[in-house]
Amino acid sequence: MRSETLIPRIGVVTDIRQDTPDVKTFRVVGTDGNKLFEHIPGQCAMLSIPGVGEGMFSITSSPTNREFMEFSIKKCGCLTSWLHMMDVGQQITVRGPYGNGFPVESDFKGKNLLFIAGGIGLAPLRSVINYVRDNRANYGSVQIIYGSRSMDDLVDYKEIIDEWMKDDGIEVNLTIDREQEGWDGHVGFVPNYVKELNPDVSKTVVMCGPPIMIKFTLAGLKELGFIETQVFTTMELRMKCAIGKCGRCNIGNKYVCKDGPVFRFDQLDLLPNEY
Amino acid sequence: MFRLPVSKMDEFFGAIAAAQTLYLPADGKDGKASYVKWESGIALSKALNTVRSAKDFFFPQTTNLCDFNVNGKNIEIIDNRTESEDFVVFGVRACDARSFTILDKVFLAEPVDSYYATRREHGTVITMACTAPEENCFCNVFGIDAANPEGDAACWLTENYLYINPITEKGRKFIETVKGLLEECDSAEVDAQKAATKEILDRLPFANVNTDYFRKNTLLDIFNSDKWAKLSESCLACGTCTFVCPTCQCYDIKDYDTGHGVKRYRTWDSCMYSDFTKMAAANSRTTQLQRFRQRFMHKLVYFPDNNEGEFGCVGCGRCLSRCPISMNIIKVIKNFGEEE
Amino acid sequence: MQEQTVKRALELLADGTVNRVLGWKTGEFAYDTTPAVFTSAEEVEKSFIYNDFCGPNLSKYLIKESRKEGKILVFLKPCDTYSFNQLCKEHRLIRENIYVIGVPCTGKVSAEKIKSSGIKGITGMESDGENVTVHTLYGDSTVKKSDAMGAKCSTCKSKKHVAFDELIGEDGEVNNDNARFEMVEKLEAMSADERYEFWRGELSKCIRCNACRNVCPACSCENCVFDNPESGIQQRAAVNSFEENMFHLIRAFHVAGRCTDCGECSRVCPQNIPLHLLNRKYIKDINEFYGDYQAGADLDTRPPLNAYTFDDCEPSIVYKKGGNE
Amino acid sequence: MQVNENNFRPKIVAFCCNWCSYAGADLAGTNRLNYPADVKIIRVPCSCRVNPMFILRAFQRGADGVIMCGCHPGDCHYTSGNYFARRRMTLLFSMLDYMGIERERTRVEWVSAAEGAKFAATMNEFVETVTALGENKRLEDLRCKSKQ
Repeated sequence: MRSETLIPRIGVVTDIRQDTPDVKTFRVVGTDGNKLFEHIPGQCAMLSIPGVGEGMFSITSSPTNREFMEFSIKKCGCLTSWLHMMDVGQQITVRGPYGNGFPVESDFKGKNLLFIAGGIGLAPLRSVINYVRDNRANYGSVQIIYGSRSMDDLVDYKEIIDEWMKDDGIEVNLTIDREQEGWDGHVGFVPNYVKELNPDVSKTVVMCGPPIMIKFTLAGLKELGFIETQVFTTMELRMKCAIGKCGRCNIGNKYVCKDGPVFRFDQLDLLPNEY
Repeated sequence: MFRLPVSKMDEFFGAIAAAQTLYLPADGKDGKASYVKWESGIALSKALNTVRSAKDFFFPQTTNLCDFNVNGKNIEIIDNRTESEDFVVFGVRACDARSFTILDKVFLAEPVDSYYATRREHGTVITMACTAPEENCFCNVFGIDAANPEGDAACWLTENYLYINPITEKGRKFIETVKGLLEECDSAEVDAQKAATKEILDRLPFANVNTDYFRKNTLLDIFNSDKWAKLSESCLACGTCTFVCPTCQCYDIKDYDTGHGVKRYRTWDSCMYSDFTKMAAANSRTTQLQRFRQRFMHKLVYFPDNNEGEFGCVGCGRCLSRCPISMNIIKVIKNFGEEE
Repeated sequence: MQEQTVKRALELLADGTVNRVLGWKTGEFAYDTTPAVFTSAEEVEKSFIYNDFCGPNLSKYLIKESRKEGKILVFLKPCDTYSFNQLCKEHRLIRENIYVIGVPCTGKVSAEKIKSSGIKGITGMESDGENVTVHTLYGDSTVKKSDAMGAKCSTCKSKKHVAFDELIGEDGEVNNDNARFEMVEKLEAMSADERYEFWRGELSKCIRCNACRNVCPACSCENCVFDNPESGIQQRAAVNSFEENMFHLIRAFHVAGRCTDCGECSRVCPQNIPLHLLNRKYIKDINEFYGDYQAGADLDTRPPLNAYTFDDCEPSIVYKKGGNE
Repeated sequence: MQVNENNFRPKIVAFCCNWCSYAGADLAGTNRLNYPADVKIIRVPCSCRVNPMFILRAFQRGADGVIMCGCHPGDCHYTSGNYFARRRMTLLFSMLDYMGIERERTRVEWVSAAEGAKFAATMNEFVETVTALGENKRLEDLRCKSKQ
């Protein structure tokens, strides 16, 4: 019998970290204690709890991490609620990696990078950011603009403060939507903050967040002189097979699971606005 | 080319069934044809085509993908796939035969779908030329010749003889297994039948339906056309067209908890259903217009874009005769074509 | 009939009584008419049709249409008016936004029925009320109209319109003499094993396309129980015989007492499952156990499953009924 | 599954209304009246709460017989619940019968809180009937049959 990608493998949850009130990060390894598979930053995996459901999640750890994979998951539906109830040691099923991933070895190479994220949108970018940090020589400057509803909702806050901010050549700009006690950073929405910061138009932009943020940030970037060919994003739609066969995650003739999830905005311009 | 007298058809089926399972269209109690497993006494249907398409043989309505045993925190995955047995599907029409090559482009593309592949490898498709196409037939619009079908071997049924011509290696192997009953012959009678059928095919009501619109215009122009609203307004959002369609292959994956384990199924799904794209947080197609458009865009634009211009329709006419409100791909194609 | 309906549609559009017309639209052949909303006189003139081939029941479309801006004109056949009334009774329609014209019906021709009699390749049809002339790729033939009607019309229960704002033509009579329970009785007289075999044979053909549910004017729930992911029965396709049985049992049960017997479920079934036999069983039982009841006949009686009397029969009555063990 | 005709034990699901029949079952217990352990009671607030789907799902999950018990007509805690239930179940059972499913597998009995003896007797009799009918085959879901 030939191998079948629809039949998953077993992963063991070895660590669970509560990032924000509704986001947890899960560390997953195979039953033999090793990493389940290699991936490219931006690729995804299908996680499932038999009997509950299966869903596509981006792998938030960097491929440079040789020991395990991590998934940052926001609680919002049936499956994710179940995942949030898990304890360490729980087995789940994993299959992947799926999708194209970010062009870290081509388009991004040697470029100055600007990451823009909103809320849980940081999850898929974390993989790229850490990949870039681990291969620092291959990339230019890195700027991260990250916003969330409140201070508590900033995903990976500890890692941002303790690691990213301390790195040379990485500039991190954080913002939250509303004033909050104990927060002395910037307050305001991401799109406005991006305009205020006025990043250099030579930068390659990687953006992920809620649709409304994407819409306004993209408009803002264009005002600043950015063009669509230098802005990348990663998408998500309902998926069942993750291999471009079940027929539901398409945007026009492209399947998000197979041809995406990473798209450049000029590619999206040629596709229907149905996402 | 080989032939056998019509009087020996039963013997012929018997010989095939002795070696492997044989399926062919037979008339049911309601007078409608459907594929059944051949047993002695079952006669080949004279109907033009079956109500359900022949895709069931390779992509059945439900497939058990795998099972799980859940024990506390532990999960055991049970891969219960088996290699398909050899089988023969006899009497497939040209349209359905072409639908297999379209399904192949989806399921045999990397990563190969092993459930489909094993059935495809072990199934021999014996096609049957049409002699009396009906008003809903439009396979010729997609370059299919109903009088000269594809498949592993093709058959022509005349008054006295069943002619059979192997096309692929699998077809030649099949001929070997029933060689004793066949005699070699020339193709004179078959050629005459082809010519007679062609004459009918040429005067079918939809013989000249023009699909150029979908080639000449851009994806976005077609997608954003305001015609979709009118076309989709009476759609009931049922899945009839999808499920009788030989090329519709969208599926859903669902788990069923039996109380002592979990079975994971793949079932046919329809883009016409409201929860087809429903996610926990949002739904990318919330109106019937969007869902209706998706189905036809997929067949007429997206699929050709990804497959060297081949349309995702074979013109079998099932959706035409089955749609509860008689809205169908022909009406869509014609409606868009009118503009020109 | 065609001229009169078009004339009234144009008049009502012109004088502003309505801004849309819900009717039937011509198709590629005589028989494949599609329900459509016409918004202009040109559209009506171009493709509005009412003849012996306009089978679809339009009343369910009104749930959505009556919630749109302005008044809509709808043409309803006698049996459609029962569905319409039932929907009004359940407060699913906004009656003020609807203008109903009752159109007479002498039974609708079913292309499916004609095809099953062996006539193939139908490219056109004409009906003079008595006979249907069928044009095919392989020559013309004539069928008696009574032989060309589907199950829905051959046992017509009423030619009377129970709801309308105006009528075209003469109103008909309720036909209590119909033979619509004949097949149900035949089944009841069979043994349990035979009945089981019969229904397995029929229901195993089901492909779960949901056409029966989606076309049914009584199935007007905003969210169907079979679409509820929490229910554990949200199966796209039945995996085994149990799921086939459950879907059809529950579908019919959910419309019991509300089903007007319009016959759309059987008409649309791509697999020709006689679904109306399930609905008619409920209707027959209700009539026998709780007194005659015709859903949709009026606006004020309580549906039988929303009512009770102190001396209703006990469920054990089922054990005493016909059919051997 | 190996079924030996002689020691077939049916699985019975009994939906009992909270106010009468469940108390009736309780009384049967406190009075030490015997009824088979094959009967699994599901307490419902009122017999009217029993949806036809409950009955079908019970069969799907492996029940060989389903019985519904409620207050006697006229005694419903909610005044009229059991009257509606009565109509509903009559129609459902009739339909099951119409589809060829053995009608003796389904039953409705009215059992009051004082009728412990009736409860036990009903259950004994029902279990006997279903045992005689054998395993539920016509409304079974093979996937749910326990592995043995």
